[in-house]
Amino acid sequence: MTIQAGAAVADAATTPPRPARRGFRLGVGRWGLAIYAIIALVFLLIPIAYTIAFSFNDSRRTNIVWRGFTLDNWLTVCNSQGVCEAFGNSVLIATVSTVIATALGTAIAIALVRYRFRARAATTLLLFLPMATPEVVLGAGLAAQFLSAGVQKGLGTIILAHVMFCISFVVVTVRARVASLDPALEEAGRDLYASPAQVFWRITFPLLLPGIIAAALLSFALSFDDFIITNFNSGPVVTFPKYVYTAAARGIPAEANVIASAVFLLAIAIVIVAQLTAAARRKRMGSTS
Amino acid sequence: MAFGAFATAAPPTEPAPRRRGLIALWLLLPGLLYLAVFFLAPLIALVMTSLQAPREFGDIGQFDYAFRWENYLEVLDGYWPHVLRSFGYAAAATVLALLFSYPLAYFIGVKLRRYPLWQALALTLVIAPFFISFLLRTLAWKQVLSDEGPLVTALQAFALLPADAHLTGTPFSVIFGLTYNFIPFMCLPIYTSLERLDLRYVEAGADLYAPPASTFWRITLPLSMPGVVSGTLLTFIPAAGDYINASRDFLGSTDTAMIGNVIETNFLVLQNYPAAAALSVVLMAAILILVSVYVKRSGTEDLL
Amino acid sequence: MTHKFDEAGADLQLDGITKRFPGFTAIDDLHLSIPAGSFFALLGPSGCGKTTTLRLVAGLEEPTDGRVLIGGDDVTATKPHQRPVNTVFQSYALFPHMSIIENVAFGLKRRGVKDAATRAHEALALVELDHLAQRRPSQLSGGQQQRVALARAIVNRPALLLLDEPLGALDLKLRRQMQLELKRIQSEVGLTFLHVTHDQEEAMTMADTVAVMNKGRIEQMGAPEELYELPRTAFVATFLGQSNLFTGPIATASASSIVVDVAGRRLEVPRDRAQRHTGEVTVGVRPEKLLLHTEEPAPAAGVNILGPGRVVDVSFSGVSTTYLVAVPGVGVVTVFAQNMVFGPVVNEGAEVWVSWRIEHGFGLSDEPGAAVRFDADADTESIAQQRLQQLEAEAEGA
Amino acid sequence: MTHKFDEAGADLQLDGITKRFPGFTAIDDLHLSIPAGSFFALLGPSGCGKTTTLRLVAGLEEPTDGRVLIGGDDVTATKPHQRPVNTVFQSYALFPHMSIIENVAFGLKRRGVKDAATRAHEALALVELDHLAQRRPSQLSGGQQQRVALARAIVNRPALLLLDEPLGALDLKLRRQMQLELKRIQSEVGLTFLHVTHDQEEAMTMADTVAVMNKGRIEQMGAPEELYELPRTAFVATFLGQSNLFTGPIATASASSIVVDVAGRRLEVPRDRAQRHTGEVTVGVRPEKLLLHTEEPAPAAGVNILGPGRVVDVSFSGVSTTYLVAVPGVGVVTVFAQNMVFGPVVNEGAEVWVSWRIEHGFGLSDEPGAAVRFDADADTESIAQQRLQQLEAEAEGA
Amino acid sequence: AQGGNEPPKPAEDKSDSDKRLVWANWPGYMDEDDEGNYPTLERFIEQTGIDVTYNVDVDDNNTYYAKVRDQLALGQDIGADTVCLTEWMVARLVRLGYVQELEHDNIPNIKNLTPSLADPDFDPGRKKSLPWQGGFAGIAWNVDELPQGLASVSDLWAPELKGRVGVLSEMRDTIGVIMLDEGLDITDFDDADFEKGLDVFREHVESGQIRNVKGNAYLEDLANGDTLAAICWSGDITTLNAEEGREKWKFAIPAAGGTIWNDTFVVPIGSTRKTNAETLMNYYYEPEVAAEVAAWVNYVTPVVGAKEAAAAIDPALAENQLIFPDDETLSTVHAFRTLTSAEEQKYGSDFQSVLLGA
Ligand SMILES: Nc1ncnc2c1ncn2[C@@H]1O[C@H](COP(=O)(O)OP(=O)(O)OP(=O)(O)O)[C@@H](O)[C@H]1O
Ligand SMILES: Nc1ncnc2c1ncn2[C@@H]1O[C@H](COP(=O)(O)OP(=O)(O)OP(=O)(O)O)[C@@H](O)[C@H]1O
Ligand SMILES: NCCCCNCCCN
Ligand SMILES: [Mg+2]
Ligand SMILES: [Mg+2]
Repeated sequence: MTIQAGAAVADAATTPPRPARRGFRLGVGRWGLAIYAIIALVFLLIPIAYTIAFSFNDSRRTNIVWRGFTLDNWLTVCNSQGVCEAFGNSVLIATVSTVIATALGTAIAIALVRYRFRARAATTLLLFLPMATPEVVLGAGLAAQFLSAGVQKGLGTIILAHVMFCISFVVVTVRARVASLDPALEEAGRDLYASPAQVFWRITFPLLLPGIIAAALLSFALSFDDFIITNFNSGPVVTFPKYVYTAAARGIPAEANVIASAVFLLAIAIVIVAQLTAAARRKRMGSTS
Repeated sequence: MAFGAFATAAPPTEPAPRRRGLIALWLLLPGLLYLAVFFLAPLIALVMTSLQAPREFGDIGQFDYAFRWENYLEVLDGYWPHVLRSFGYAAAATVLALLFSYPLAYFIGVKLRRYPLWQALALTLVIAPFFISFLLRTLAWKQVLSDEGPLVTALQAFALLPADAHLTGTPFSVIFGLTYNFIPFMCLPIYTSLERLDLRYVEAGADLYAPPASTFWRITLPLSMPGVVSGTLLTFIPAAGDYINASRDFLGSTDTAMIGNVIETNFLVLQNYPAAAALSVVLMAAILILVSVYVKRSGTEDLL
Repeated sequence: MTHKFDEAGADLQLDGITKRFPGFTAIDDLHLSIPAGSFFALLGPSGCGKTTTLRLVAGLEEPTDGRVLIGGDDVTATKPHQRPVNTVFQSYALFPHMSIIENVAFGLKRRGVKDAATRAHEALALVELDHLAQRRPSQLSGGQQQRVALARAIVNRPALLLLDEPLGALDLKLRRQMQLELKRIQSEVGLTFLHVTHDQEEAMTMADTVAVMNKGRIEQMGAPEELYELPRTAFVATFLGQSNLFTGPIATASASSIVVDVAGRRLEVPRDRAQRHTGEVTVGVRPEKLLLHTEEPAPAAGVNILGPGRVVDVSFSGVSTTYLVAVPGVGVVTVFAQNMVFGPVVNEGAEVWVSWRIEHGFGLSDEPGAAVRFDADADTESIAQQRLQQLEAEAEGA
Repeated sequence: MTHKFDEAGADLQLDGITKRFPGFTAIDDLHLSIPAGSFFALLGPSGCGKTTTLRLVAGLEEPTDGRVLIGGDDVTATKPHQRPVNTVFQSYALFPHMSIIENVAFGLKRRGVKDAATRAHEALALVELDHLAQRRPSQLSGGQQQRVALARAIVNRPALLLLDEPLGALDLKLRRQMQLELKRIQSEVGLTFLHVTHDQEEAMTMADTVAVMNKGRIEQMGAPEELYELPRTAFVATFLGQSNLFTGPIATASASSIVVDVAGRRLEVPRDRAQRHTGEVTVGVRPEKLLLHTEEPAPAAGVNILGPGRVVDVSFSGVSTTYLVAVPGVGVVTVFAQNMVFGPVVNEGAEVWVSWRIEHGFGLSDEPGAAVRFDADADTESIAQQRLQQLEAEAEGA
Repeated sequence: AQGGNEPPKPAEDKSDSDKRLVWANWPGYMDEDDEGNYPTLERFIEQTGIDVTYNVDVDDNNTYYAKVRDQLALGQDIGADTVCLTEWMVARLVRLGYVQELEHDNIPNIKNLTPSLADPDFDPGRKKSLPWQGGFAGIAWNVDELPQGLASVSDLWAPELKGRVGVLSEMRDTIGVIMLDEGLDITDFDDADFEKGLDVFREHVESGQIRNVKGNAYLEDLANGDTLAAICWSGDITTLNAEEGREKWKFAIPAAGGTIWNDTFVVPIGSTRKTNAETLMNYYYEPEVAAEVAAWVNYVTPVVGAKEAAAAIDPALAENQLIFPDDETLSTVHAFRTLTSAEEQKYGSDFQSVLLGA
């Protein structure tokens, strides 16, 4: 279509004013998504709200029916048999597994991005497989292995199992970070008289840190929340999910809700504090300009 | 933000690999050895177990090493509906989780970019389910969805659900549970992709006459594909092997049993280890085949 | 909504456009009118609002106030994809998941053009990249990417093409070649080009009209020669090319000229080339208009003479040689001399005089005392200033 | 291992350096010697191996063959952190997790220098960024980042400073200021600078010695004027500034000069300014050395004359005006004329002659028929070529 | 994974130095006060100084066995020093050598063991096991929803109960009461009889009549209303009602008869605290203690003299047929016959196939 510029100019006078349409554009597009997001987040929180609410239930042995509000469950969490012990075990297992898996996985991630070696494809497959293997298979396979090796199941075997399935997740998480790390930075470090070790600790490591922290958090969460693999490999040791599973058969005590709620609230608090500090720092930085 | 990093977005520029040799070896060796001992070896043992035969005159749960490949025929014959059902449920849950997560991830990753505090908070709420035990939140849903729970009561009050119908123990509740439980695994990788999405591409699309929907399909979505792919994998794979949601003690019933439940029953109740192992191998193989086809077709092969 | 894809360009009019970001006014009541088919260059220091202006025109940013008219239509409320405008982005913004040819064909396909592929190939051929059509953007060099961005925009033959530093990544040689090409496309197809650049030479050689922008406002606008030869503010005089500026009180003013007293020397400027005729005034002259003399020239009507001074720096730059002459009490004067012969005409340390014809001088509108200020990077400015002062001091001492 | 941190610079010698990447030879038997305290500029098209050369010197890349000597010591096998060399990276490579001051102090701290902080602040003050010392790199503009990179390297007073396009991100004005500053630091401290740039003017104004690199080899090297006035190859003649090139067989050759027959016109070049004296030869002259005549000049000894031709393009670029003159049978000739007066001397379409003094011509060493080729972007070259041919054809037709 | 060929060796007893004991048991199997404490157990701890950890860990015989079998096969600690499992499972443990021999000298009160239970075929002379509680499997219903009540297993198949019926994952109880309802003899049957019972079961699972099949967790479905009626264990309903604070559910032995079973103490092979376990058994074989437990859990006590002791607490208690069944009651319940391991494998897997919907 060809329209003469001149003709178009002539139309200018008849062009209607515009503000009304702009208001509409602001309205639906922007708020529609926000409203959806709020609803979605509320939906995600339903079972959490339920869990928190029932941590205040004045229950007896089962915690299914609302029987009234009480703070007792919170005040005497550890009175209920095994809850706290199970929780303690879970924290211990998750911490140790996380440390080991993060160290092993980070090393692999660095090697994968920065070095070309022959078995690269095989290595990648070996790392992908555990993520592609259903937990029942992992749990059952490892359990059989421990059995035939005559290993006594307990904290040790749980940790061994957890490290196994966390490594891959750590590698994926850290790898993305390593790949986005500009090698020129390490070169600049070397150029500025830093020895290889100094380059690693002063440049590579701090720059990977956010990725490593993310990997560690993920690893912790996966370990802390794992039931299936743990169930196959824990022997007599009770972890928090295992406790919940067993307790589910006879009604979960409100103390379990208390623990779960506490973990949740703590996590939220940590994030908020961290973010507020970061925001404050940003603000401070900004104002020095 | 913490969990953000697990999208397997192809790195922008894989720097030229330098120096081979010892350092790489030392970095790789501990982790790979670990996986060899605690993942590969059990896997091989599992394959061997899957070929075992019952011990002659043995008690329940006693088997001997053999090469009884009929185990595979038997489990496939007996349980093929469960295999199909598992993949069906997992696929449904994956699609639902994707539909649920994408707009949410988009909102958090793109719209909240300018408000880091809100972004972090919203992200925390997405991963919040991680902090409440998987089992507890599933049980919570079970209570919410139970016949005398608020949802059924309300639906029946509005005659949206027949009076004798229920939600728990149905395929609906199992798929619902799977969807819910894996939403964080879907949402986070997509978020990561979108959070890195360079909005200038979207602007360039608009500049080149693509209306918003077209910009979404041709630019935003393809650019976030790595996140979508890793999200769908992180949802589909564990969902296909899950046995908690479909368990009769949680959201399932007898007609919702998935392959994970079959494996669990054979392993834990019937002490039929070869059958459990054979099923595990079948499940894994099926997943690997599906995943590799999917990854090939979605064009994000550099998965890990 | 139908698009207008004029084979000829459309004219652009910005009507009192203001753009405020939270806490920052990027564009301040901007009025601009670019006739159809012209090549308009927007010049200005980093952060002055050039990109923002282009984004407002493309519809990627909504103005806080004012109207945008393209071809006479008010498009202020129109979405970007509905505007007959294409942009070559400062950052290219090539779609990384599409091949080069898909990138170039993108706009055509969105508009349902039938022979999109053929046209895209033609456009690629135009930027001499058709042999790379199947590659991904990441497989191209920066310069090649920039050319793809150009092809992707040009292929749509938009009524108005916005170019945001489209040649910034190219080396001088390639840059000059692409300039020729751009200019050819523009004049052949008759599109309207709005070109943002920080390369003044580029702006001046290519554009019909050049606007110098500073802090969200157009400081001066006109044909390149006009702008260059008669800058109205110190900002324009120093941003667009170099200038020797001298400030002093008006000594005498006649109907035809004004005379400024600069440290006892009288510098004359034609009245119609001076913006202000009273008080403290800054006058200037371009370095290439100066003549170097090794002996004191005889005073002559129509010529300003400064000197004696000492040559404090001689630097060869190929086509010409730059001489810095420190004139006590006046400062350092820059002189360009085309290298019509080999080697410098005078050497460092020589005593020289400079002269220029009165009609080459210009008088600025700046208020006395209001320092020439630059936006973001003003601080580095002072480095050079210090250096000059230092040179001057040395010269004085010598 | 002790470092040498000379208050004065060290000399650098590259001895038959070759660098092969898998399937690609980036540097080919490179010999280079840079005396201590000099400012050496390396110029060349994109991808010719400049950055690779710098990386080899810094030790960030190992040569496939050859030796690197700094201050006479063979450092080929030495690790980067042990070499008294610092680099200002093309991409800055500022540490994003450290503040500006920490970045600058990094090298000093690694060497255990005591008053690292003080010195770092001094270096920052030098680039006028001390007030931003506490910021993170991401909070600075591109130009500011580049200056930090400079400070980070300079603060170490390395014997040898490698600069990889250190001013690429700055606009012209800022760039010129930083050039002055760099030059001052270099001459004050007496460091040896190895400066990579694609800005020829920058190279020529700043460097003592300029080397033009092409495809991994040094094509020509020398003082800026020398290189500019007497290029030895077509590559150098066209890469470093512009040139008018004419090819033809030798008509006559005397002891003092050679005469080339170009489409029937005889162009004379002094024998000592010509690389080859027999067969098909390419001769050239710089555009600023040409004079435009509106009437046929009388043939005179010592002057080459071409014409009549027609002015096909006049473009104003501030300091000077560029005229393209199409001479039938010869091609398009480019003429620069400094704008000593307002407006063009002649207008498009005018009939003109061009002349230049014989001693301004040069004869190239290129084999006849071997086209002037450029590395990666050779293809765009042809765009301009086409364009010229087109103009020429038009002129011919007229 | 496979059971070892050699039966494992019992662990060395360290009870003298280690005054602790872990006891794994089913839910609702211990007397409880309002604070959730276990009075009889606290008294035991006080008396003997043995620190008992009471774990409510058993929901289902099979799943519990699955959890511990690896350790049992290796002779390792399973996390419990004594556990109460149902006789047929105890029979398996005895057969495989997974339990320790009891020192009757440490359990003088064994004299109070009901004579009919003293010499079972799987453990002649009770050398390795000792009954804890017995009970019946029958039917229960929600009185609010089904005021008319239920009389037989067939009543569970009424259309209005579709999708609201729960049954036990304990094959012997669920198939047992169904077989009885079909007029079959569960003390003596063949494969065909079993098939008949299973077919009925399968039909109602597939039709959706049966909502869920669970271990002891069936109580939750009753509590939250997912099921209105269920095949269940006798004493549990009393406990559930106690919690609800009223008689919301009722239990009955079906017209065609219920099953009877015993849950039995054993000391797993890996326990190092056998003597402590024996001391505990001895304590719970005191008639007074047994009566106190019985009064709360409402299961059949194997302790002679408990009835008298109960009468002393509350005469009505002594008449409770769930605790002290008379011959008439006992004539309505039957014990599922012992299965060979081949039968157990086959019936078990058939039953599980139904549960898996296969
Ligand atoms: N979203 C925003 N919020 C706040 N300020 C902004 C925003 N976008 C741009 N600005 C500011 O507006 C001013 C103009 O920016 P613009 O990008 O138009 O500059 P420019 O002239 O294109 O500079 P350059 O030559 O560096 O590209 C800058 O000072 C910038 O900091
Ligand atoms: N690791 C590598 N493997 C293969 N080729 C490489 C590698 N690094 C560089 N090259 C090639 O070596 C040549 C020289 O690269 P170099 O970076 O030195 O160019 P340059 O002169 O600095 O270019 P520019 O001006 O674009 O920065 C290029 O053609 C490049 O493609
Ligand atoms: N609440 C205690 C239930 C005990 C059930 N024991 C299982 C017996 C299986 N026949
Ligand atoms: Mg810009
Ligand atoms: Mg380079």
